[in-house]
Amino acid sequence: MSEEIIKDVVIGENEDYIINMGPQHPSTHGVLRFEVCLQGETVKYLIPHIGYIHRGIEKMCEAITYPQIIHLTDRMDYLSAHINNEAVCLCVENALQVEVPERVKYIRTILAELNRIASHQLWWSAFGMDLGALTTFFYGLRDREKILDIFEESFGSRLLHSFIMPGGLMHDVHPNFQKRIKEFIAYFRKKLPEYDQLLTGNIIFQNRSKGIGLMSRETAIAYGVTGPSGRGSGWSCDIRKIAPYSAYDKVQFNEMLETDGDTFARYKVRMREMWESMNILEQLVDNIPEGDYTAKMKPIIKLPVGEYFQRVETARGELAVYIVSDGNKTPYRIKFRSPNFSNLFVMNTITSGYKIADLVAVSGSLDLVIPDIDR
Amino acid sequence: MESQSLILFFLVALVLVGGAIVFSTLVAPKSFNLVKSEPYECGIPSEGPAWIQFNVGYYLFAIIYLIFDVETVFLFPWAVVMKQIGLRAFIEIIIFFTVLGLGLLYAWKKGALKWV
Amino acid sequence: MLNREELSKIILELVPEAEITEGTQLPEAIIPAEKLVELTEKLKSDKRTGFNYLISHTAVDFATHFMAVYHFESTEFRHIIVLKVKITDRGNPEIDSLAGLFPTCEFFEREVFDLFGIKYKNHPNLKRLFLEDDYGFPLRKDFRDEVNIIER
Amino acid sequence: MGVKIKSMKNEDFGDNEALELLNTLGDNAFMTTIDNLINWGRSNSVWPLTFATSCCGIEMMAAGASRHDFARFGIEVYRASPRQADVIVVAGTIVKKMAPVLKRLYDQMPDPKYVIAMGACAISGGPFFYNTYSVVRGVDHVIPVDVYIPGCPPRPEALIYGVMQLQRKIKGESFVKPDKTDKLL
Repeated sequence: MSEEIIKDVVIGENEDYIINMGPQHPSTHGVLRFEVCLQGETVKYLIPHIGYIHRGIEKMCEAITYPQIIHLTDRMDYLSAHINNEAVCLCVENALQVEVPERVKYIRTILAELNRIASHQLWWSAFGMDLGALTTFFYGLRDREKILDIFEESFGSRLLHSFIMPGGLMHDVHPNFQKRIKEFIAYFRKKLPEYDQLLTGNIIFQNRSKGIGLMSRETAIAYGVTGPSGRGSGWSCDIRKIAPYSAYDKVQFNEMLETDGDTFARYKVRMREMWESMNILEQLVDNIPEGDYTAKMKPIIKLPVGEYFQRVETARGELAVYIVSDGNKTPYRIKFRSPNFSNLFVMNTITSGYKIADLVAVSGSLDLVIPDIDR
Repeated sequence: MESQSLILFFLVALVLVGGAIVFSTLVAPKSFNLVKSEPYECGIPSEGPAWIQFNVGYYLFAIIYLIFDVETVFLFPWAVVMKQIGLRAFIEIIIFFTVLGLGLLYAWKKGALKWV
Repeated sequence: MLNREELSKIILELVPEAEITEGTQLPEAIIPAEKLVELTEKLKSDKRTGFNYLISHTAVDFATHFMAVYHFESTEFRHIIVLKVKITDRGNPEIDSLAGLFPTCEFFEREVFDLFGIKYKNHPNLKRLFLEDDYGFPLRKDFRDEVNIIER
Repeated sequence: MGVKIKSMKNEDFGDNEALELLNTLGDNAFMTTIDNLINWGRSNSVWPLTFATSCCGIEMMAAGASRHDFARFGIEVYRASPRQADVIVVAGTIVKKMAPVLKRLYDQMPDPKYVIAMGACAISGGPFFYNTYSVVRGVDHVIPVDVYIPGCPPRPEALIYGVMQLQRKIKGESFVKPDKTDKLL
């Protein structure tokens, strides 16, 4: 009789020991639950559970008009709020064949790049904190506040702006918008090398991120891991290069690619992307053409019957908006191909076999934003 | 004379620590609910027993650490009296260290220090 | 980079009964359900097309039938194609799973199963992603839930 | 003798009825010096739980970072486990699947515990009020809330003001005679 009792109390060699890195966990950056099966400290397999922040945005969008959708899309991936709004607006404008003034294209591209830098700054602060370096949190967010000041001055809000409207912008930017950006670039060019001294050169950080979470180019393509995470494995998937939209065709910039596909490669891609975004900003900020800030749009926007597809490069990857319209003012069906949804599910293949501490480093390097996964 | 200061030292420690604990149990509000006593696992009720057969490597690490911890404890009394005894104590400790050093080398060669 | 006509010609060559729709942004083809896996396999392995990246898979509920929509892109030639499959059986919608060819499709399909109720044959583990099991399928047009949904 | 927080006198605070009632009860002579000592200690070291579901979490991080530093008000550190946290700042939308988890976290926190509902989503479902099937419209359906902070997302200063209001509420509580000001729910 005693064997049975002992048997089901002690987990034997073959049974699995499953722990929960559950919804409320500092390293999951939101409400994402990893069911991790462990053998000692090495991860045997990992099952991500999502749905803890599924608000049904696609169902909501079927009942509201296009300008109203903008207020929902920037609450999906709130760290690239402008780029999400720009995706929906471009899709609507292409459907209506509306030609947006040059000024709007320049300002949209500038806002997208500023948003990318702000998102990478926050990723860098959180990634340092994941690996135990608390100072990165204060350095990164201190510089991010400079960008939020620019946003606040022009749009009144720091994080979610709903500023880019179908047809153009909600209103014109603040007069000293360009001056603030030039000040920021001058300031941040001095501060970014500090980031490298603080974390990139640190031997502990390098040992904890080199050779961990290896993802080959084929796995990246098979799992659809786009953005800096995909480019860390050598897959050139930058939509700004493949299908340039807004003012990206008027700007010279090169795509950051790394080939060895581990956590450190993804880290380097994002660090160099911050430098590249500043180059783009410098090329744009001086020659924003004059003109009005929006095209002539009817008050009620009705897309002609049909299907429309628009791809955009957010800070985390490729966001594609697929609108099926049946002619009235609300979309019949709208689907957001969110970058984090595909980036998340590669976790199992690239973390099994590594230690549980590396799991935290890999999930930090994939830079996941959970409401973008669940929508 | 020394023993009084030692007793005083323990008394003060007892009062401070005991006082804090007693005071907080007296004053703090208490609420009991079903879930409070269950283990906290990120908000999800944990399933499956936690008694697992750990890898033996962890046990070895702990034991080796214990040996060298005790070794440093022996150093303290030696350091106090080393001045009076002079050279003989020094040779004494060298022998002590070499014996333990050999033990460490043996453990290292056998791979007990390789992290699982 | 093949243009629209060449892509349509290749698809018609592989699946004669495919139906090419004109006048859309991207080259499109509506193909019968049983030819889906075979066509995607050929498109992926064919040197001329090389569609090895599945951008996204979703479904649309046109009141009478479902339409499963696949967007493919080739990472070499950068051309995009949209494959659509009509599912007329609303009672028990069923379609082949592409999880074997494209691992990312396994999770797109679980999401479509969760929100539309379309089942996938030989899918590795077809479970709901977001909602609990006894809940309805919210993205269907005939979905009503007076308790939770407050209409505007 | 107003309840002063960080040189902001009692009158500067926008009062509402609950705190008005608290002031009348909290102010009179019966507040023993022990209560004042306890509440001085507790109100100046309120430790929040790292619990952020969506966009408000980013503003909470910004409040904790170097510019709007939370630590000036005693919110020194975000505790990862509810066992060591005093307050849950519910920053973001609570969905039906997340509600039992939140309830469990709240139950596993040691007493005395508080809840700040940060942002429109936590107060009433916010932008996700109409046409959603899975959002809990307001976190007070799940756990009792002490301070509501409107905004979508509220600015870090608004969050700090909300925490100051919570500190005033903590200062008014009495432990030696607990029946006098039980939870003002």
